[in-house]
Amino acid sequence: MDITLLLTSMVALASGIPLTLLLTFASLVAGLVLAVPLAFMRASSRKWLSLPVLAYTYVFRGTPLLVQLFIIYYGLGQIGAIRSSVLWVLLRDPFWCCLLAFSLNGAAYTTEIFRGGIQAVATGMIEAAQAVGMSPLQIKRRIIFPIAFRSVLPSYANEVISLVKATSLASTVTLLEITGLSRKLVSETFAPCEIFIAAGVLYLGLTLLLAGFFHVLEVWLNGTPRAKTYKRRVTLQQVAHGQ
Amino acid sequence: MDGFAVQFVSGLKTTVLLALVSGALGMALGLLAAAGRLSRWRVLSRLVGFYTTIIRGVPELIIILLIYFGGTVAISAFFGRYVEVNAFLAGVVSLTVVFGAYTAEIFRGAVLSIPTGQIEAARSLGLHPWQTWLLVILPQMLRIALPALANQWISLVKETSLISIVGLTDIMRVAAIGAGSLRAPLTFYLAASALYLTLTSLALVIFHLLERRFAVPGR
Amino acid sequence: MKRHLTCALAALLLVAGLAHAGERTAITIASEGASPPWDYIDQNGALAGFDIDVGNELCARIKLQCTFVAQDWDGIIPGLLVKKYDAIIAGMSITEKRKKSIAFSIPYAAAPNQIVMRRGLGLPPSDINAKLNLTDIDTAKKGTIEKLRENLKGRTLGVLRSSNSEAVVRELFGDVAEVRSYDSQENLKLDLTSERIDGGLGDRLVWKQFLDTPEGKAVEFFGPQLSGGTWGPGVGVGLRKEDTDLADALDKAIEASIRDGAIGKISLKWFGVDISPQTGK
Amino acid sequence: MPSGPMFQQTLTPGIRAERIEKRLGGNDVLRGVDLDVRPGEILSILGSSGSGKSTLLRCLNLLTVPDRGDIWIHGEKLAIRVASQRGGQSSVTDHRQVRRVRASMGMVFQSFNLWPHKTALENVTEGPVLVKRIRRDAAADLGRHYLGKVGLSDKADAYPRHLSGGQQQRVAIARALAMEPRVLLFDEPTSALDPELVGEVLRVMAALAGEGRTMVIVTHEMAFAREVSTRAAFMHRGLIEEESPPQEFFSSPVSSHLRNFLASHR
Repeated sequence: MDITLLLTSMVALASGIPLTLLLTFASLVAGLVLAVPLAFMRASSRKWLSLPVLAYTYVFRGTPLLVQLFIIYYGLGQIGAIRSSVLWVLLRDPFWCCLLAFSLNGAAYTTEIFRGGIQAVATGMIEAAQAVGMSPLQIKRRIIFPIAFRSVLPSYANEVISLVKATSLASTVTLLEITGLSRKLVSETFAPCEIFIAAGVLYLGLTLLLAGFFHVLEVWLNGTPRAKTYKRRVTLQQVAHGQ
Repeated sequence: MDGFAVQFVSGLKTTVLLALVSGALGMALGLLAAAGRLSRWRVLSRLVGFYTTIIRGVPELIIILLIYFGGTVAISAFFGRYVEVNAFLAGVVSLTVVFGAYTAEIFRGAVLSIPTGQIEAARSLGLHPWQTWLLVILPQMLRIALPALANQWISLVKETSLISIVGLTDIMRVAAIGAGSLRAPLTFYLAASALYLTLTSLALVIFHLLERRFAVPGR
Repeated sequence: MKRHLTCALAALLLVAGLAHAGERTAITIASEGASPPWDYIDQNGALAGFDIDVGNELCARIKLQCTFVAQDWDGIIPGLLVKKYDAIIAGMSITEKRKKSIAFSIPYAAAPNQIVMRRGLGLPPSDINAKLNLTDIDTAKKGTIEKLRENLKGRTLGVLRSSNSEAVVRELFGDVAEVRSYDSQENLKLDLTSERIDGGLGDRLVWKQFLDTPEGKAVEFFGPQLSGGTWGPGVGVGLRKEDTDLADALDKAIEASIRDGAIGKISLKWFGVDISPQTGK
Repeated sequence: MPSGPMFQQTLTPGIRAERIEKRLGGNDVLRGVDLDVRPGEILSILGSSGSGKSTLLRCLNLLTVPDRGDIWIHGEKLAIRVASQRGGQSSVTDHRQVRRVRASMGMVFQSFNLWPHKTALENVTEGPVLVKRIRRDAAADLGRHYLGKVGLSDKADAYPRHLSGGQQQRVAIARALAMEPRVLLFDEPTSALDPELVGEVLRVMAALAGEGRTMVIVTHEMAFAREVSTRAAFMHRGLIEEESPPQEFFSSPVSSHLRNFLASHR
């Protein structure tokens, strides 16, 4: 193991961090925008609303992201109609293809995570909002979503970290983010050990940083752990009184 | 496309074999790691903690590339002669390492969610610690872990596709070869999707049956 | 326990292999089997192609029984080093980097590389039959390269990852053109036809086959045929450094078969052109 | 369809419910209940569990939509699409009307139902801001006023998880009051509380009763009902079986069921 090479390649690979982060956050935002309404549809008791969303999440969660990326990148590029349409301006660029694939894939997972959170919101919270006369949209926006979001925050944090890792697949469609740069570097130096370890260290740094951020966010939104135990005691009391 | 049907069948076999071998090994590794993580021996617990944190924080693709390309170099240096790490072996090793890290966390969580009273009850019956583990903790833990395990297995099936990047002729690679040589990427990748979807659905069904079979009444 | 046994067995095999080095009767040759028409796997699952025919021709001349095995590109040099086989005939360029670990015969083919570009980019006409050897670049060659650089400015070029072409493109055009690396030549071609990239650099003969397909019609050769430099003097047989006897025998056989036109004939059969090295004639 | 005399009734303020029927989970929970609450009246509804008293209360602001029957709130008839003969759910047809009516009736729940992600003050101001479109700063003043009224001025910025059960229920009452409703509905407001916390909630409710507010209270607190209400109703198996001023209700009950009920809750 050549430590000097490891360190110098870390510096070289660091120039891929902005693209990795850009891919991550852009797909994160797009995925979230997509997932929130879909999650409400998925949680709906109306079959014609929930079933199409289920089909979408089932297919995107049941197939590898790599295949999805290749369908979007190579598959759509094959269709003449798409190549001659306005869409091609975006799909021509590997970055937008990745963004599309990661957003759609991430949204499928996020939808299911939020659906769980939405369905777990106690009916009492919703009834209390109905009782003051809030509209269904107000209830979703101000009551259900904030409560659901807090309860699914740990799962959502995992999903965000998965997304960071998923961006490494962008290297398969020629993008030079951290993984792409490291593969390029390996083909120039023939030192796979040092370079891939350097890449791994960078990713680990990013994921740990994000995990830390979400931990802080969780504490901030859900209160201190001490408050949590108190909350549990209250719910126990409620149960003990036999609802 | 006819010739590719045969190739898809062999690719399917490779994918399934890869998933089953690395899944079985990974679960064994995960069990050991969970036991190590929960052990009173601090150093061991820390080490396992490092392992799971690092593996879960690094993209699978990097781990695969490292083991495939780096593994050859490292192992060869170790044995003082060339040892070939083929794509299948690299795939098994890397997916085992990854699967082990995730299942270790699942098993650990499951063990921790078993009420301590149960363990105390087993102790008070005079069971040996290992008997307690085998008879009380393990069966319950597996049951609790089942839903999360199902998810992890489905992830594993999908992750096998990454091994195609280092040249394993699995479903994904057959699709890539077909996509290139017949210039029909959409057809071939959609076919690959269908195969993967079938596999993950199958895994889902199996785990549903298992869950029903081992359901804990009242839980 | 088992590992010890394997090690012992491997050691035994090694010794056995060494014992045969002087007076061999048969050799095993590795080829990639994935780069038609150089070498590929035919419908019967057997290796075929230019490399295989050349291999058989050479074996006949040095009077050795030869068997072909297929081996993925990534492991083809390591496999030779551990004596899984004795030679590589797989369209492998003789490069300085490879020479650090293995030995080469004299070149049995001189396969040029060439840039292809999509039609309709408004590029000036170029002499695609001119040849440019990148070894020992003089002022005249420098001028040609400079002109290429001008024309490729702002274009996107695709190359096979870890290939010599990638190294050349990055070295010569990396600062003026965008370079994209592909895992396979096929994906590169897909992106060429879908117009994601403007062109690429690679084996001229592989391009030629592609240009003859309907999809390849939209693509044309551009600029001179490139050789030398990173690619080295041409394509040779890869050998272990210690097998000097085999190298000597093969060198003689190659020289003879170039001179009497045997390789030229095989080349015409597979490529439609004679790519036997000029120096041999 | 309302006939002539009922049309007259609709002009009077207060709550009127006629022939309310509701089937839930295969049981006839309400079997044609009539209910009348006049302004300023404090009606306690008592009855053993499963008698339908909570369901009746929830029907009044349509948290539960009755299968049959009519409801007038402050003289306005609620638009309900009645369930078809072959089952199915009854549903609300005029959603705006329902929201308007709900805003005019504060409801306090057994399990408080405070929104956990909002402070006590935010719980109180959320309704006025979103539903009544009151400006945030004005709503905050309003919220503080009502928190003061339930004795929790100092807990404005506390989150529900930091409050005791009794404090949470008082915040819930302030939340209902902040909408400045014409009627207050209480659904067993003290049932989920530890015994030592019941008193503080009942004291707040008694103070509200003293202000002459219209209140409908479903409760098990006999002493409280006797002391505070202007009228008490006893529900038994989906019907109101006896209804009278509290003195009569508790001292000389007519129905044998009520007598048994009172005896068992002594």
